[in-house]
Amino acid sequence: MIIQKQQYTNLHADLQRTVPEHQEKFTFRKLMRTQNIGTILILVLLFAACSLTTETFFKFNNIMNITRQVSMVGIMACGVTFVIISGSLDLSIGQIYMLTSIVACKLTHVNILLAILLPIAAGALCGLLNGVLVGYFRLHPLITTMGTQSIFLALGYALSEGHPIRAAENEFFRQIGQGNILGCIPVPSLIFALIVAFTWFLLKKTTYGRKVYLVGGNPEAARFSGFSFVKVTMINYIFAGALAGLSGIVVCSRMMSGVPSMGTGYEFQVMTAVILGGVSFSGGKGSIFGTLIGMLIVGVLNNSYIQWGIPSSVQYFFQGVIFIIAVVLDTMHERKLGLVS
Amino acid sequence: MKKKQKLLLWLSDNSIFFLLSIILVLAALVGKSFYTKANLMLLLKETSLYGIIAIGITFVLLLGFTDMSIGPQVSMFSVIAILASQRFGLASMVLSCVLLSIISGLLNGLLVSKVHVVPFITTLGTMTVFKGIALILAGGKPIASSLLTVYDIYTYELLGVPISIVVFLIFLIIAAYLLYFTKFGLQVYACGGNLESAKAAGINTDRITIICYLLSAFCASCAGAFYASRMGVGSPVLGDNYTLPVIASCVIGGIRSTGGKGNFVKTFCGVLFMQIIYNLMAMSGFDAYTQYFVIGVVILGVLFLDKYTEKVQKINLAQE
Amino acid sequence: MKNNQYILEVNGVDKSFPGVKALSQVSLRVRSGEVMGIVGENGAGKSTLIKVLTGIHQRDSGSVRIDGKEVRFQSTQDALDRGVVCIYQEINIVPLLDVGKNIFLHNLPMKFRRLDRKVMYQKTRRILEDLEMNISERELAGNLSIAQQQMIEIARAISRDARIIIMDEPTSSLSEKEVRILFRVIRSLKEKGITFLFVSHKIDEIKEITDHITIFRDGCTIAELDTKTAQVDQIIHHMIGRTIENYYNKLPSIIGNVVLKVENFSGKRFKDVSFEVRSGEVLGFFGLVGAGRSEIMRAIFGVDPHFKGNVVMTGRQINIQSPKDAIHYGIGLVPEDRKHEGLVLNLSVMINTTMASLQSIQYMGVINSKKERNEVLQYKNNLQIKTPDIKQLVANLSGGNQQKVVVAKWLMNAPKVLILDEPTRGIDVGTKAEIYSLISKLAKLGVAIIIVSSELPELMGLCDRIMTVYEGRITGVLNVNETTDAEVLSYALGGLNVR
Amino acid sequence: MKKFLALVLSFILLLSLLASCSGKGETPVTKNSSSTVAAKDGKKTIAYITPDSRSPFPVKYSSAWKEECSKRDWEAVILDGAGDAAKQLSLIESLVAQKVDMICVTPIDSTAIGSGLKIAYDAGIPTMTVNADCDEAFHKYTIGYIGTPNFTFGYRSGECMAEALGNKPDKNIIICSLHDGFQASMDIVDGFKQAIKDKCGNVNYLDEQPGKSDKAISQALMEDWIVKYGDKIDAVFGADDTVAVGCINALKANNMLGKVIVVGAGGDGDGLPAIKNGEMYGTTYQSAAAEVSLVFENIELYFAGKPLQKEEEWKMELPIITKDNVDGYEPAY
Repeated sequence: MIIQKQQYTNLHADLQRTVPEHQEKFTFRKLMRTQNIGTILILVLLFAACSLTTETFFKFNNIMNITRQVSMVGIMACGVTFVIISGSLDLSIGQIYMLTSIVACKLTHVNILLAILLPIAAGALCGLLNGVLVGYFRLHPLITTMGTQSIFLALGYALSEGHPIRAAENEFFRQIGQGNILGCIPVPSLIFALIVAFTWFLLKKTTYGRKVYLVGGNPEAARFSGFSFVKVTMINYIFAGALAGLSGIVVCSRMMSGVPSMGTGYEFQVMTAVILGGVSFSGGKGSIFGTLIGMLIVGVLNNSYIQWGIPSSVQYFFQGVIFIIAVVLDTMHERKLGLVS
Repeated sequence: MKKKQKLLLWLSDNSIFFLLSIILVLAALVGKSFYTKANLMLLLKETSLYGIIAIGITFVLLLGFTDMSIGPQVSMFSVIAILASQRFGLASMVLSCVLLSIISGLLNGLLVSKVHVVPFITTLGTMTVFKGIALILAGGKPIASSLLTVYDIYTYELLGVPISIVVFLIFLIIAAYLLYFTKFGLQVYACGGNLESAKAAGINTDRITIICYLLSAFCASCAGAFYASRMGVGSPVLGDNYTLPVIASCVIGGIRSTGGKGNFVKTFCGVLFMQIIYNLMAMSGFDAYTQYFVIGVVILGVLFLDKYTEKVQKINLAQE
Repeated sequence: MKNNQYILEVNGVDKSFPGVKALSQVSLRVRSGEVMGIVGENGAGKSTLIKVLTGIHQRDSGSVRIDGKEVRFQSTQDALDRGVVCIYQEINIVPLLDVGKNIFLHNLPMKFRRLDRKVMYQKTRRILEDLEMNISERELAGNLSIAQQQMIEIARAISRDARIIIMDEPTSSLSEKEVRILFRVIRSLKEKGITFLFVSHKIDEIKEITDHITIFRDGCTIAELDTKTAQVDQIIHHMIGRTIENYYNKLPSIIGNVVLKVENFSGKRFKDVSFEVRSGEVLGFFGLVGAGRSEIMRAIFGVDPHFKGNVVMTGRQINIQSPKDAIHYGIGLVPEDRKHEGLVLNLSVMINTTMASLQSIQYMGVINSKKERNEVLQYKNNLQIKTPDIKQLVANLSGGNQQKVVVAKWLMNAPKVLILDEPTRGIDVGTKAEIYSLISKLAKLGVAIIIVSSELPELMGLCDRIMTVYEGRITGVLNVNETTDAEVLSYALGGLNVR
Repeated sequence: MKKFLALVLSFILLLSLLASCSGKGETPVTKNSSSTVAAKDGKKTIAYITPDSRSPFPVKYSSAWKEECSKRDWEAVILDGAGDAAKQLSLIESLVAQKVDMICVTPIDSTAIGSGLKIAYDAGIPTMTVNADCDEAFHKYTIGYIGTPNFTFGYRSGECMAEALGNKPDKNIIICSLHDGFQASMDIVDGFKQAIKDKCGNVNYLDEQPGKSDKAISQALMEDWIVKYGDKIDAVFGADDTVAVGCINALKANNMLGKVIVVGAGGDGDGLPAIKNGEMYGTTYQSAAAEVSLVFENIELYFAGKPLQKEEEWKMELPIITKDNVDGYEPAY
């Protein structure tokens, strides 16, 4: 016998007392309830401070500079957001970025199309390795990606023999990293924007994004609802790797060269952005919007160092303090809202 | 039968001992001059320096937490040690470090326990802060000590055994004692095993957390002082690449990163294992990138072995 | 010990959290050496009172006296010092430590500042013997059964020489047999003059073990009854303010043809299990905890692997490798452990509700959020899920409502077969009733339902047939109308005549 | 119990290791015994410890090293300091343990290396500092120093810059250094400033930030500087050609190339083309190959028992490369 779906929904029709759905009014309190309000405030404050104290900051081309500068790390951050939300970690991302940019540089001498496609594939491949190790074999993410990190580093050397690799001249390829749309909007920023839009859609609107959250929030429950931790984790790593590949291409075309020394330390920049975006390593929390905010904070900070002429040794301290303040704000805010179980 | 299983279980639980024996045999075959007194001595000295850091972080790992700021702490304290030695002479090197380690330890501990920030995130933040402080104190470049006696601490020998090894052993024994014989030790295991129930059992988990971070900062400071005395220089970038290897050695040694499992024998073996790898690498005469490759592969291999033994364990438990 | 003297007096205690008034003018008085039952629906304020008594929360006003002396606990430690111990529903043992250490975690026997293992294990041995438990004091607590772990907690309480032991839902995860042991222990401790506050939803247990009953509703103490004279419906009436006419309202349903057929199914913890469920039928699985009931269901649902045997669904044989397949064939499983297997606690009600049926609300992988929202709201209203907003985190819901979310999750998937594993564990009477009626309504609809439970009355009330499981084998198939509790129990305890 | 067993086991292991090392190695060999080591067979083992194999110049240096060794069919041992001054020390110690014939090292830190040199000295193994030198205090432990100090290196670039500025004072200069907390980076910049001071008198340094020898970073920095200082900028010094070219990219994008003078250091495959097409004014050329061959000449001298060349004999000239003479040079790396 076939049971209509309606019948399930109306089971309790008899004792149905409609519980009033309280109205979604936009009030200041509601605003204060939005997630990672802490980081947003910090961004706004930083922005205001820079604009007020220096006349050079709040200029169109400076803002464009910031967006361009964050784009490369930002593209990676979008991918890593997926990985971290699903409860894993990726320290090897910086090396993937380096490796792929070298691959891109080498390929420009062969064929531009390959130079654009293969690095992404290569990045995905590196991601696959991580994914298999962490997802399928359930190895410890931190240590595993630390291991793969040094492996990718080695591959980078093997490819470049430790020397800088120069890209072949090609106008189209050059445009990817250095061109402007409408003469004012940098192509990297545009790519970054597109990636943000795409990943945001993927994470918020699609079933896949839902799976990522569920697997991150509670793998066991996800399994009981028919989602596999292994699959999601592997796809996430591959996706992150591919995006690293993309940003590798961008940087390659921006610099027209690649060196094995350039990836180091990027993983921490990426993680800083993602964490500022409000992910928690217990998994199941975080958003692309947050990551974007985090990335912008990093960008504005770096810009402000120059604007205010802060010596480099002080910058670390400064950044660290900002980071801690942001994180503490978020944590307290969430506890207040009872968002932490 | 049951006895046999129990033994198997224990063995699979302590896979690091196999690893160690295997690598020691390999070393004999590969490393031309591995089993020379000088080299073994060097190996132990390296182990002792890394080991001192590892001891500290083991406490944190046993809680199921982590401390990404350990490396920058080492460099920060190496700088502080040199500054102190120039101001107040040799004795103040270690002293000032130990005193100041209280602050850095408290910072981590309080943020994690009282403010409830996720440990990994907290220490990622403090990592940057400590690096900043180191750079500011050192004025952005390594600072050399003016007095030549600065080397004496590291080169001092007790009955022909370098002081760093002696200190390391003393720390190891004290730590093992703390963990095995005292209330504190058991409480650490309890918190690591299950923080909530530990709380419910009336343990002051915040206190334990803070103490553990203090201990890890303390060990970092001692290591920092040793490095400073070894080089006669306080370098603000020295420890940047120490954090992950140290954590890795602990995990490889068998400290369960989710906490509650492991002991200092394992930490020691883990660190020794990694150091032997590095030592063999140095002798092998591979190019830099081959070395990176090998080390990466070794780490993954060890993780695999751990996973495997875990499986064996699970099966046994099921059979029991 | 003078029996008229009150060991614990709570007078007019108020406690309010931002937004809610959890306790208002709560009072209760307990004589030393008696068992006071505390009943009430979830959110009635029982757990808040416990937290106040154990020093986790501080009361706003009112007084708490122990032996007539006013006390105000700032921390759990204070409470422990005064001999007030609480054993919570969630087992609080450290799985990686052995039994002895677990028991003496808080007050380890020390000998010149060193942990004195010898003494510790001796003491442990003695306590375990008192509790008639034959387990090694060096066994890892993680390897024990839930019941044993609970005993460990009681042992811990004793080792703290507690005078007032508060038990929150102690029997929720115990099988019949283990409950007996627990009660025997409680009685013997009672003789020793230890006082119990016994919080439970199971009225029959309350009737059996307690001397007096205090009833909570909406943060107030409604009544204190003498157990001997109190009537069950009277208690329930007090609890929910209304009387539930026939508790398990079983509706007559048309039992159709076989939907799910399982043939000599074997797995890790069970062997040669064969049974069948018909559409509109409610099939009960009864047995001791650890008899392998849940394992069977997990295997059918594809969570655990099965070695041999096959599953036939509406006539055609199906091969279930993972829950994904099971869901695809229209099977749903409301798991035993809600928090870990059923829900993602720090995600919203909406996401949790739709998580098993994303297929139905998506188009080419894109979620239709409007549709999703509407469907969820429907279920929220139908199942009376009490939450201000479907964006609310599930973690902030009461146990009953959480369970409703899990049920809703499967209803959305329009299952042909719905398996419920301990569906009413730790759920208050009101919600229980709702879930019962829900079940029979589903049956009426023609859904084949399998209920796994260790509460015999529940099964007797709801099911058409009951299968008894003993050590991984089906020991009996009984028709509810032609059987008695005694018979079912005897089969469940290993009586062997299989039809 | 088992835990305790493990404890005991590992302590036995540890003690046995200790016992085998007690007395700390053999009695120090005197320096001249190195010749006897040489005598045992013609094949020598020459070790080189890089500052950090992750950056191009040391890599070039090591490959040159290998070539020179294979010419003389000696054995080359190349170890990576990985930017860690402490690691360099332990590497020296392990080389001592391997009893190589000669240890050459490019110190990451001139002071930190000292104790390592002393150890080698005590063990009777000759050491030589190459490319960068150690402090005076430790010269007594080494057989000498060959190379081009980072300070001079920077100084030459400074001279080049001064020439470009027409030795006029009061110019606005921006410096893009390499890494925080590394001596090499500091020395180059100090040398540069010294030269400017000598040639131009006092100038005005707008800002100084680390480019981390990463083009992406230095380019980002330059973009910000352009926004901040705009036309004020007269000249930019990149502490190596990589960062210099990074800055050039930024300038090009804001078409300020003509207005701003850029000077780099190193003369690598990034820098020379930039000079050729007039984007970069000039750079200092540092040839790894030439330096290494010079090093090996002196090593041979040492093994022959002769004194090393005096500094004024080998004095490596660091050619300044500008548009005029650029065609005469191959990229240094």
